[in-house]
Formats: sequence, C-alpha cells, structure tokens
Amino acid sequence: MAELSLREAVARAIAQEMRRDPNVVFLGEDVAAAGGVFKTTTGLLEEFGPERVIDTPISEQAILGTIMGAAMTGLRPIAEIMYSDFFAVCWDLVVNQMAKTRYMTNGQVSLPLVMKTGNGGGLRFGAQHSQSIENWAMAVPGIKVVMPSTPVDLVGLFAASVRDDDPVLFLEQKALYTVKGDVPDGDVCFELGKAVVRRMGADAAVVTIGTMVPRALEAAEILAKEHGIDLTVIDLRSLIPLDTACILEHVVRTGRLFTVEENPRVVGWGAEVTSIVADECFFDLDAPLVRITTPYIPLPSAGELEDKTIPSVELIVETILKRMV
Amino acid sequence: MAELSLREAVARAIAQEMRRDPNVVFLGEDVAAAGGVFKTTTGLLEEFGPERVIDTPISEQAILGTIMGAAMTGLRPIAEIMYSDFFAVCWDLVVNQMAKTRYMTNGQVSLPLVMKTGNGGGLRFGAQHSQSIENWAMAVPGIKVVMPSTPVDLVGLFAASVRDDDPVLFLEQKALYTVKGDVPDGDVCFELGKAVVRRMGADAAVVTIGTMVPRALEAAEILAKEHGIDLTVIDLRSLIPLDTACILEHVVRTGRLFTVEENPRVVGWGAEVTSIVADECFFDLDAPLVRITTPYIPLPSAGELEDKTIPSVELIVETILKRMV
Amino acid sequence: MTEDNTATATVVGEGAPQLTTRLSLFRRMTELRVFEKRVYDIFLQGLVKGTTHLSLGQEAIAAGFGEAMRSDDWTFATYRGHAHTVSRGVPFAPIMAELMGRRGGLMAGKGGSMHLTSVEHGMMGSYAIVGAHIPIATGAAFSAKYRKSGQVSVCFFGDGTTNIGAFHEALNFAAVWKLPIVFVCENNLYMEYTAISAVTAVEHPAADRAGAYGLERIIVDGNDADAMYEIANKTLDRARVGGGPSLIEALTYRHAGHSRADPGKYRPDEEVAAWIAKDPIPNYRKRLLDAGVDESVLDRIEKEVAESVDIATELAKASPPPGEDLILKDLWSDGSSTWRN
Amino acid sequence: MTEDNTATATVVGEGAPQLTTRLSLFRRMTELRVFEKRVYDIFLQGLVKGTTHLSLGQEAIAAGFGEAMRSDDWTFATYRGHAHTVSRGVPFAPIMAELMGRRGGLMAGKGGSMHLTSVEHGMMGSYAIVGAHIPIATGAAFSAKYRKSGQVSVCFFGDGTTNIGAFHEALNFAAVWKLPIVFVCENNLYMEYTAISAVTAVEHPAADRAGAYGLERIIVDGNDADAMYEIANKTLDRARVGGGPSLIEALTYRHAGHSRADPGKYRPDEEVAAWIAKDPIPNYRKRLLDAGVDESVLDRIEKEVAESVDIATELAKASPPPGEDLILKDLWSDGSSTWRN
Ligand SMILES: Cc1ncc(C[n+]2csc(CCOP(=O)(O)OP(=O)(O)O)c2C)c(N)n1
Ligand SMILES: Cc1ncc(C[n+]2csc(CCOP(=O)(O)OP(=O)(O)O)c2C)c(N)n1
Ligand SMILES: [Mg+2]
Ligand SMILES: [Mg+2]
Repeated sequence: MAELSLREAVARAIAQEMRRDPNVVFLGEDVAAAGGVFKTTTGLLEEFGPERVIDTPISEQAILGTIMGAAMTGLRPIAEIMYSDFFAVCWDLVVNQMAKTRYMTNGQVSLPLVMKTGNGGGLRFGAQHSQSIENWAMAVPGIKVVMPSTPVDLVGLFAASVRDDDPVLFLEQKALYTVKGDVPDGDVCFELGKAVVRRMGADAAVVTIGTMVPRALEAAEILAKEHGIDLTVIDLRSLIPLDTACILEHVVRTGRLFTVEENPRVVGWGAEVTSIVADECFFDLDAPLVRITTPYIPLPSAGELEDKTIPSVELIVETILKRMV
Repeated sequence: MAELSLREAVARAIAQEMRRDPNVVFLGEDVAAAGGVFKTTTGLLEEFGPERVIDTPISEQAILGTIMGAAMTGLRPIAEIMYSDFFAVCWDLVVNQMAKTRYMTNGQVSLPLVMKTGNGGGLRFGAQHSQSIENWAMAVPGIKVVMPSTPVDLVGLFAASVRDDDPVLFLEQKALYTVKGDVPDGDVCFELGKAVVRRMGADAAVVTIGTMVPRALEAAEILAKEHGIDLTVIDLRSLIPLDTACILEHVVRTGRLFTVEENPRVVGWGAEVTSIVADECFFDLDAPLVRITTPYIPLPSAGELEDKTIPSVELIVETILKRMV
Repeated sequence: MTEDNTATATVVGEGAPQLTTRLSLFRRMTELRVFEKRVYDIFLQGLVKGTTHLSLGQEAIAAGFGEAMRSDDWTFATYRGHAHTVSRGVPFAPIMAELMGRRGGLMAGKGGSMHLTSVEHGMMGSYAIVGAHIPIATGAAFSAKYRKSGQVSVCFFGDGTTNIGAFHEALNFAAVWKLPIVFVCENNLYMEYTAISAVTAVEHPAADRAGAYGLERIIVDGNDADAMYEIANKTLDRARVGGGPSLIEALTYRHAGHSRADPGKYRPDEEVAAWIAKDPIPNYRKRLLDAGVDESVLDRIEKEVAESVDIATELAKASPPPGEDLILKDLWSDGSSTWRN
Repeated sequence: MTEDNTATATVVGEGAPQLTTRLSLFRRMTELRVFEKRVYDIFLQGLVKGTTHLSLGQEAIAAGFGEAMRSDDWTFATYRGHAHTVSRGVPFAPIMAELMGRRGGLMAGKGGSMHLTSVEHGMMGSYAIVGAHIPIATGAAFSAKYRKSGQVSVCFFGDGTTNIGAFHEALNFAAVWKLPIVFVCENNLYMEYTAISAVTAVEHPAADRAGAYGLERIIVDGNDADAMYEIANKTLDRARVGGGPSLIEALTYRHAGHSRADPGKYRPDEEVAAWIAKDPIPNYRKRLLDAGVDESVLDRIEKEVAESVDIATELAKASPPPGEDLILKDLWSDGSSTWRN
C-alpha cells in the first residue's frame, strides 16, 4: 500500500502494465525524457527504455494512426494526447477509424489500445486547453470512455483499459492530479462499466464522474448537515460502458435524479442519463430531472470567471436546494 | 415560383446570396468545374467565375482555415466539406477555432461563414460516408446547426445562414437531395431557430428534423388512419438555435414526447430535447419520454442492413404504437 | 538524395524479371482487369449499390507489388482497393459479394466496397477517408520493427492524398524511426474530377515532397509491370533490412471515371487516348510475345481468369442478403454492441 | 529554387537599415525584453495564473517584422505571442492585465495569455493549438488578394509546428493561389521539452520543406534584427506585388523554459551558454555603438521603456477582476450566448 497522488498513479499504472506485457508500448509528446508535461510519466523511459517509451513529434494524427496500426498487428499500445482538446486535430483517427474498423470488417480487426489524455478545466488554461470531451467520444459508437476520480481507480481502470481488446479513451482530470489516495501494492485491475456509490442517501440520486465527484460529495455533506437533505452520490467511473442498472436502482429508490457534469450542457452525458431515466423509470419519478452543468460557453480563462463557470460545490448545493422543494 | 429538388435548391440558394453580396465566395473540393460531387453546385462557376467559386485540394483543414481567416477579415465565405464525416479531419478548426474565437477575444472577431456538407445515411455508402454529425457540433458552444427538410427551407435557411454573423454548420441530408418542392422567385430568407409544426395532432408531440421529417409524417398518417392516433410533428429546422418554446408548447398540450433522429442514440440531440422536457414540463407529462434513433453502431453498408438501422417509417409506427399504450 | 526535378532517381526496367514472374505479373493484371470489368457490368445491372471505385488502367502497380510482397507483409489501401485486395490473393467471390452487400461478402456486407479487408491475406483494410490510412500503415510498420518480424507495410494512395495533413505527419514519423514501410502514390493525374496539377504547388505531388522527409525522389512508370515489380523489390528489401521507408510516385491513369458511373468527361479526349495507348495490359502482352512467349500461354491465362471470374460472379449472386442478426454484432471484442447494462 | 542543403538562399544583413530604423528596432527589442521579464516577475509573484510562454531571446524576429509591416497588415501568432502583440503596437497595460485575468485585459480576461488578440492593431490572434493558425492566416491572405487590398498576412510559429498536418495543407494552399502571406518559422531548436532534431526527418524543419511547396529555401539569423528586418521587407514586398508566399526559417533560441516556471533543464549547459552569447539585444546594442550611436541615446531608450513597463504594471494591477456579468456574453454576434428560446 502506498499513498499516491492521481498524478503519480498514472506512471504506477503504466509501469504495472508494461511490466506485465512486453507488447505494451507508450508514445506521446514529451512523455519520455521529460516525463510528461503534467509529470505523470516520470521514470518510465528509465525503466523501459526508448524502444517502449517514445517521444514523438507534434503530429497527433500520426500518433493515433501509429497506435491503431500497431494494435491491429499485435501490440497493445498506449498513446498520450497531451490535452484532450487536441483530439480535435486527430478526431478522424478516433471516430472514423478506430471506432468503426472492427464493425466494418465484421470482426476481423481488434484494436486493443488506450488513448490517455489530460481532460477538463479549472487550471486557468483558457478555452483551448480546458475542455471536457467525454461526450464527443460517446457520440460515436465504438470507443470506451473511462474517467477515474481517485488514484486507486486510476490504476485499476487504467489496467482494465490496457487489457481490454477495444479502443479506450482514458480521461485524466487535470484538476484532480493533486488528489491523494492509497493504492495497494501488487496487481490492481478493476472492471470497466461498474459505477460506485460513494455516498448512500434516501432523498435523491446524484450521478456524476471525474472532477465533479469530490464536489458532489462535498455538496452532499453540506446539504445533509445544513439542510437535512440526504443524497446518494454515484461515481460512474466509465461512460461507455455505462452502469445504467446502478443509476436506475438509485433513481427508483429515491424518486429523483440530479446529474453533475463539466460539459457545457448541450448533449452532454447528463442528457443521456436523464433521457434513459425519463424513459425507463418514468413512473417512479417524483420530480423533474435536473442537470447541473457548465453553461453553453467556451471556458473563460480568468480565475474569477472560470470558477463561476464549471459547477462548483456552491452551485451544486444551491441548485439541489432550489429543486428539492 | 419554381419546382426544385433539394439538390437544385442548393445552387439556387448559393447563387441568390452571391448575387446579393460580392463578399460571398465559395470553395470546396470539386465544387466549381464539376459542379459538386452531388451535383448541387452546377452553374456557379459559370456565373460567378473562378475568383469566387474555387476548386480546392483535398485539404479540409486548409479549407476551413481559409474561410475562417477570410471571414475575420471582411468576407462572408461558404465552404463545402463534401461528406459530413470528413469534418473529423478538420474538427479543430470548427470546435477550437471558429466556435471559440469571438468569445475568447471578448467579441473582437466576427466569423460570418457557412460550412455546408452532405450529411446522413441511406445511400449505402458505409460507415465513413453516412454519419449524422449534428450532435457533434451541438456539443461545442459557438456553432449554429441548421438542417432543412424541404427545398424552400433549404433556400430560406441557407440565406439566413449566409447573412448570419456567426459560424453556421449547414447540413444537407443526402437522402433528401431528390425531394422536390416549390421555391418562390425573388429573395427567400427565413429566420434561424424557428421550428415548424408540419402536422397538428392531440395525442403526442413528435420532434424531428431532416431526413426523419418525411418519415415521421408518413408514420403519423399511418397511425392516424390505422390506429386513430393523432400526432403533432415538429420539424426543428435548426438545432442551434433550438426552438424550445415550440417543443414545450406541444409537449405540454399533448402530454407526450417522441423524438425521431438519425444519430446513433447516445448523446444525440434527442437526449437534449428529452432532458429539457424532463426538467421543464415534468408535471405536464403523461408518459415516459421516448427516443427513436439509430442504434449505437456504425452504419453498415449493405442495403438490407442500413434500412434496418436508420429509423424507418415502420420503426416509428411500431415504437409509437407500443409506447402509446 | 537526388533533388533535381528533371531526373528520375530510379532507373527501372533494366534487368527484366524471370519468365515465370512475368507470366505471374501478366496473370495478376489480367485478373484485376477482368474482375473490375465485371464489377462495372454488375454495377450497371444495379447489383452493386452505393459506390465503387475501379483501378482499370492502374493494374501494373497492384500487380507488381502483389508479386513482390512476402505473404506476411501488409497492404493498406483506399476506397479504390479492389485491385490491391485481389492482388493479395483474396478470392474474387467474397469481394464481389461484399460489393453486392451479401452475407458471403468479405465483411458480410457490413463494410462495403470502400472498406475491403482480409486480415488473413495481409490485406489490412481499405480506408475511405483520404489519407487516414497513411498513419495507420505507419503504425503497422512500427509494430514490425518493434517485434523484429521482418514484415513490411505497404501503403497505397492517390496523388490527391498528398495534400492532406495526415500524409505529412506520417511520412515524417516513418522517416524519423526508419520504419519498414513503402508509401506508394498512384498518380493518376486526377482527384475526383479535378486535376491534381490545378491544386498542387509542385509538379510531382509525391516525389517532389520526398526531400521534405529526407527520402529519395522516386518516379516510376506505373503502367509498366516489370518496372513496378523491380521498384517494389528494391523498396521492400530496403525496408526489410532496416533501411527505412521509401516514397514511390507511380505515374498512371484510370481508364474509367472516379467512381460509379462517372464518365470522366472532365478529361481531354486526347489525354485519355494517349493513356489508353499506354494501357499496361496489352503492352505487357506484347512485350511477352516479343520476348518469345507463345501466344497460347497468354490465351490460356486469359481464359482461366475469365472462367474464375464467371464462377465467382455466380457464387456472389447466389449469396443471400446479410441478415438482420448481424446488425448489432461485432462493435466490441466480445461480439456485441452493448454499451450499457 | 535553391535546394542545396548546405547553402542559405538568402544572404542577409548586407545593406544595413537607416539609423532611425535601427534605433526603432533597438527600442522594439528592448520593449519586448523588459516587458517579458516583468511578466516573468509577476508570474513568480503569483499574479499570473494559468500559463505563460515567453519569447526572451527571440525578440529580433518580432521586432524586425513589427518594424517592416504596414499598419494594416495582419499578424497571426501562437500562445508564445506576447512579443508579436507588443510589436504591433498594442499597449503593455491591457496585455499585462489579460495575463493577470483582469477586466482591463485585452480580452477582459476571457482569453488569457495564450490568446492575445487586438484586431484594431492587426494582431489577429494568438492560437494555442499548434498549427491551427497557419490555415487561418492563409484565409486572411486569401481575403487580401480577393479584395485587392495590398495587405499581407504574417504567420509566426515554431519549429515543432512544421510536423503537424495543418502546416502542410496551408503551405500548399497558399502556394497554389500565390497568396500574400509570409510564414515565419521561429526555430528555437525545441518544442516543449524535446529537441526538434530528435523527431524531424530533416535538419531544417521549415527550410528543408520549402521545396515541397515550390518555395524558396530561406534560412536567416533570427537573432539579428537587421537581418530580420531585411528579410521581412523582402518577403512582404514579394507578397504585396503578387509574388506569393514565402517561408522563412529564423534560427533562434529561447532563453527561458517553454512555459511558466520550466527551468529548461533538458538543454545542455554549453548550448544555453552559446546562445546567451548570441543574445540579440546586447549584440545589437554593441553594433549600434560600433556604428557610432551615442550610448546616451540607447540608455534613454532603455530608461523610457522601463518606465512605461512600470506604469503599465501598476495600471494592470489596479484593474479589477472581470466580473461575472461577462461570463454569458459574446458567444454570438448579438452579444449573447443564448442557444434556445
Ligand atoms: C478527407 C477526405 N476528403 C475528401 C474525400 C472525398 N474523396 C474521395 S476520393 C477523392 C479523390 C482522391 O484523389 P486521389 O488521392 O488522387 O486518389 P484516386 O481517387 O485518384 O485514386 C476525394 C476528394 C474523402 N474521402 N476524404
Ligand atoms: C495540436 C497541439 N499539440 C500539442 C500542443 C502542446 N504544445 C504546445 S506548445 C508545444 C511545442 C511547440 O513547439 P514549437 O512549434 O517549436 O514552438 P515554440 O513553443 O518553441 O515556440 C506543444 C507540443 C498543442 N498546443 N497543440
Ligand atoms: Mg488520383
Ligand atoms: Mg520551438
């Protein structure tokens, strides 16, 4: 057992998988000698050498094409796309190639690969370095979408992603890199598609993921202490596959749903969860289904503005208070 | 007044705007000499000359970059991206640049530009030439998303898009190119963000757009004639801006909502509409909110498979029948 | 590195291949020609829906590489991929059935004409987004190098494809790591309906860019099967021994239009006529006759090929539609398309 | 077209500019240096959140172009855009306030350090996605040509940016239509923390690719303000008279790290020392003294610049936070962010 930051958990997870399987290779911009711009991959070059841990040019299409071609010919590659916003320059490889190739070839081609990336806002990096792209990927069938909120989940879900035979988009929330937690020694590997109930409560189900998990939990504590509202908080951990059973169970039990997400509202994953609930347990509902999201704007850069944009503990508390009446 | 196919309406619309405003230019692959691969732009080169109607190399990033740079320096350019699937190779220009620049610059930069493209399935072109990308664009604040279902709407909404000072993604449904309808002579220009009620009925509101409009209308006739179910069918015409008032009015009146969309279900625009309804008129609802969509798969190529994949008249009839009980 | 625009770095066609090889090249080209003519026929009969892109006139390129490649080498092709698929030994019938959207198709009708793939034959896919497969083919080469397998990745694409970003990124990548890959630009002078010369800053869209990646400038007569075979061997060998990538520009012409029923009217008549005169197949036939091959040998090859295309056509036509049971299958490795519980 | 790798096509620094011009170049470089050192100071004081990318050491490039450009020409820059912004005449205070996230910022705090824009000054934006602005700058050039306005678009980017697809697409586009644009690659030998030489197939990432677009191969000493001014004039003139685009590779070095508090430790000490010795500003100072300029003139410039940076710093610090009222504004041209009724 070791206490690690989420940042440190990344190198721990990659190293675990590279030790286990010589077919795992890792490439990206500044990931090797420099140990990554977020310092998440320090030490990997030293342990695994330049054949397996590779600094690339600024060529995101080539990076993703390379891991796709490598995956279809026997490797299990991992690529880093530095900031998730940069997926826009190589989106074709993700949505038209990786997502569709197994299906189009009637199952001939396997693509066991992981794309890891720094996702989300909160660091005052401005609109082109702060986006949450989980719903971009959900919109295209064929990509698994994983987002851990704790160091141990990062390791366990990363291992599961590497061992999965399908392409996985693995989202590291930049705002969570400093979060600490215990990670057991030895092989850590979880299952994709299993949500975790982080808090049990009778009054409403709050469904969330990533950076919003600690905020929703903090809001729940405030609401419990100050207002006697007792919330269930569900950490989805992956969006594809989605643990709908867990969501429905707790919505049915509590009669109410709030989603809390970083996406700028329109067609976010919260809309998908809400729509599933509105269709599949309509008659168990006591109240409107409420989404708490970033507004429909690019993220502003200044601290004051960014803090009022991404859902905060205060916004979650306020919204739930207002809508629980 | 002339009867035009939707295909012919495209050149009619572009010509109207190019005649009106010398700052309108048009570029894309094979759009000039060949008149477009869908034969939608025939005659434009002849009328407006090679300075204004331009064949480009296969360089979608350069095409979109060019119209963005031209728009910020005084022109009102139109670009064709041949198939909407190809937006994946130039997505950065759309989502990181066009969508964000006005906001990031505190309003300094205007981007009056239109990206037109052939969208949607039904032509047996396979998974990389048949996608519906309207929800891709909705996920990123700052792009208007327009999709006409009739020739006159195509002209009126296209004119509105060209005259709009913001970037517009203009989706031409390939499956509708042969649809015919009357288009008045003279200047035709509509307003973005206004839905049209194509059929009035008391039993449920069916919200749809594009290729699904004629299918929903046909399904509504069958349901009326054979099952006495009387539907309201709303053609949204644009997704951003979204005519929520129209949707809510008819959902409140009928107590029920069905969405019919070509997107592969997950985080489609139907989820957004459903979520708005589930939040804002929950207490007026009589029944679960139902989305009719393509399943979560890439589009298969063979005719038999494609026809069973994109929502058909039969699927709409069946689903509504089953869910109206 | 030769960077003189007027010279062609690689002198080809000097040492003619063995006779057996030449007969095989002739057979391969004949197969491609007869097969694709049949595809065009059944397209006109309405049996092929959607689209189809023929390589009529460009056969020498696929044939030359098909002959030279090792059976475990990899081919990456475009929507214009019939020839490369046949050339890797994939039987006619499943290809034809795929074009017709039948269950017996190479991908059971799920992929269609633009995505022909047969991993078993090293045919690693046909890609319909211009340029997308160039980085993917580069990844296969990365894997061959990493696993020291001696395999080579061969990536075919058109002249128009050299102007898209993915081309540039992949070429640099491959060159930096000296990956075992051969990039083959089939310069047929046109993109869809627009001439490459109208939209490209250099005369030779691939060869004039080789220097940008530190590569040799290679232009070859893409209508000469012997020349293609020779350059294929040379570049495959180079890749296999660690010499890194090559970029070949093969000059050729498509006899038919870009796709489907495109009559190709945007091309001047004289240009078309001049290239028809350079048709790789009758010219090669003549070359073989001149080299002393008995005409009956060539006739027999033609007859055998025609028969096997006939049989394949009937097989494909007899194949049933794919069946709805396939629709929700094989999105994921567990065979399902389930994304939620 | 010169394609000999060993020669530099453009001999620069021959005819020295006028004295007034040289004093202006000195003032510009001094402004950039003093301003950015101040930015670094306030960054360390915690007044600048997020990130910041300095051009310390690269000032001669922005200064040379700033001096040569017409006031209605356009600049497109990257996240490393302070120098180019100042160089177009944008006052210090709003730039500094933007970095500090204040209401008085150039974009009222909504854009931040990586997106400095002042349309009024022809500073058409700083772009934080590597390569994205190259096609956009090309579009501005398209517009200048279409409107026959005589304006030139100037696009600055780094060495690492030459390996991304957008670079390739835009260069070809600009060359095909002979657009009035100057592409300026500031080759500072490094991307973020990785040397460009480690990941690029050619020695000169921009110049060695000029031929791929039919362009002249131009390498220039990016630490020599006179040379930069000369090449700026030459290429701007060429663009203005319809001679089409130019691609310049300016050799330089950043004194500080890539961004924020990066100490730049991945670079060998001797390399850093050698380039510090080539610091464009003290060397240019010396050159002016050698040319007979009285030291007091230079001292006065330095003093004036220092004072105005001091004043700007205080102004910026005095600016309030942006205020929540801005959050939902200016997504659309109607001033709102409303997407539904
Ligand atoms: C990214 C992208 N842009 C455009 C297209 C449409 N398209 C398909 S083939 C083609 C022409 C390709 O020309 P070339 O590379 O010369 O290949 P050829 O068809 O001549 O073999 C175009 C523009 C596409 N499929 N993908
Ligand atoms: C598409 C994309 N990939 C990666 C990055 C991250 N990134 C920002 S700056 C940079 C290095 C750029 O190097 P160079 O072009 O040499 O410019 P310099 O910073 O040296 O001025 C990288 C990789 C990015 N912003 N955009
Ligand atoms: Mg071609
Ligand atoms: Mg650099």
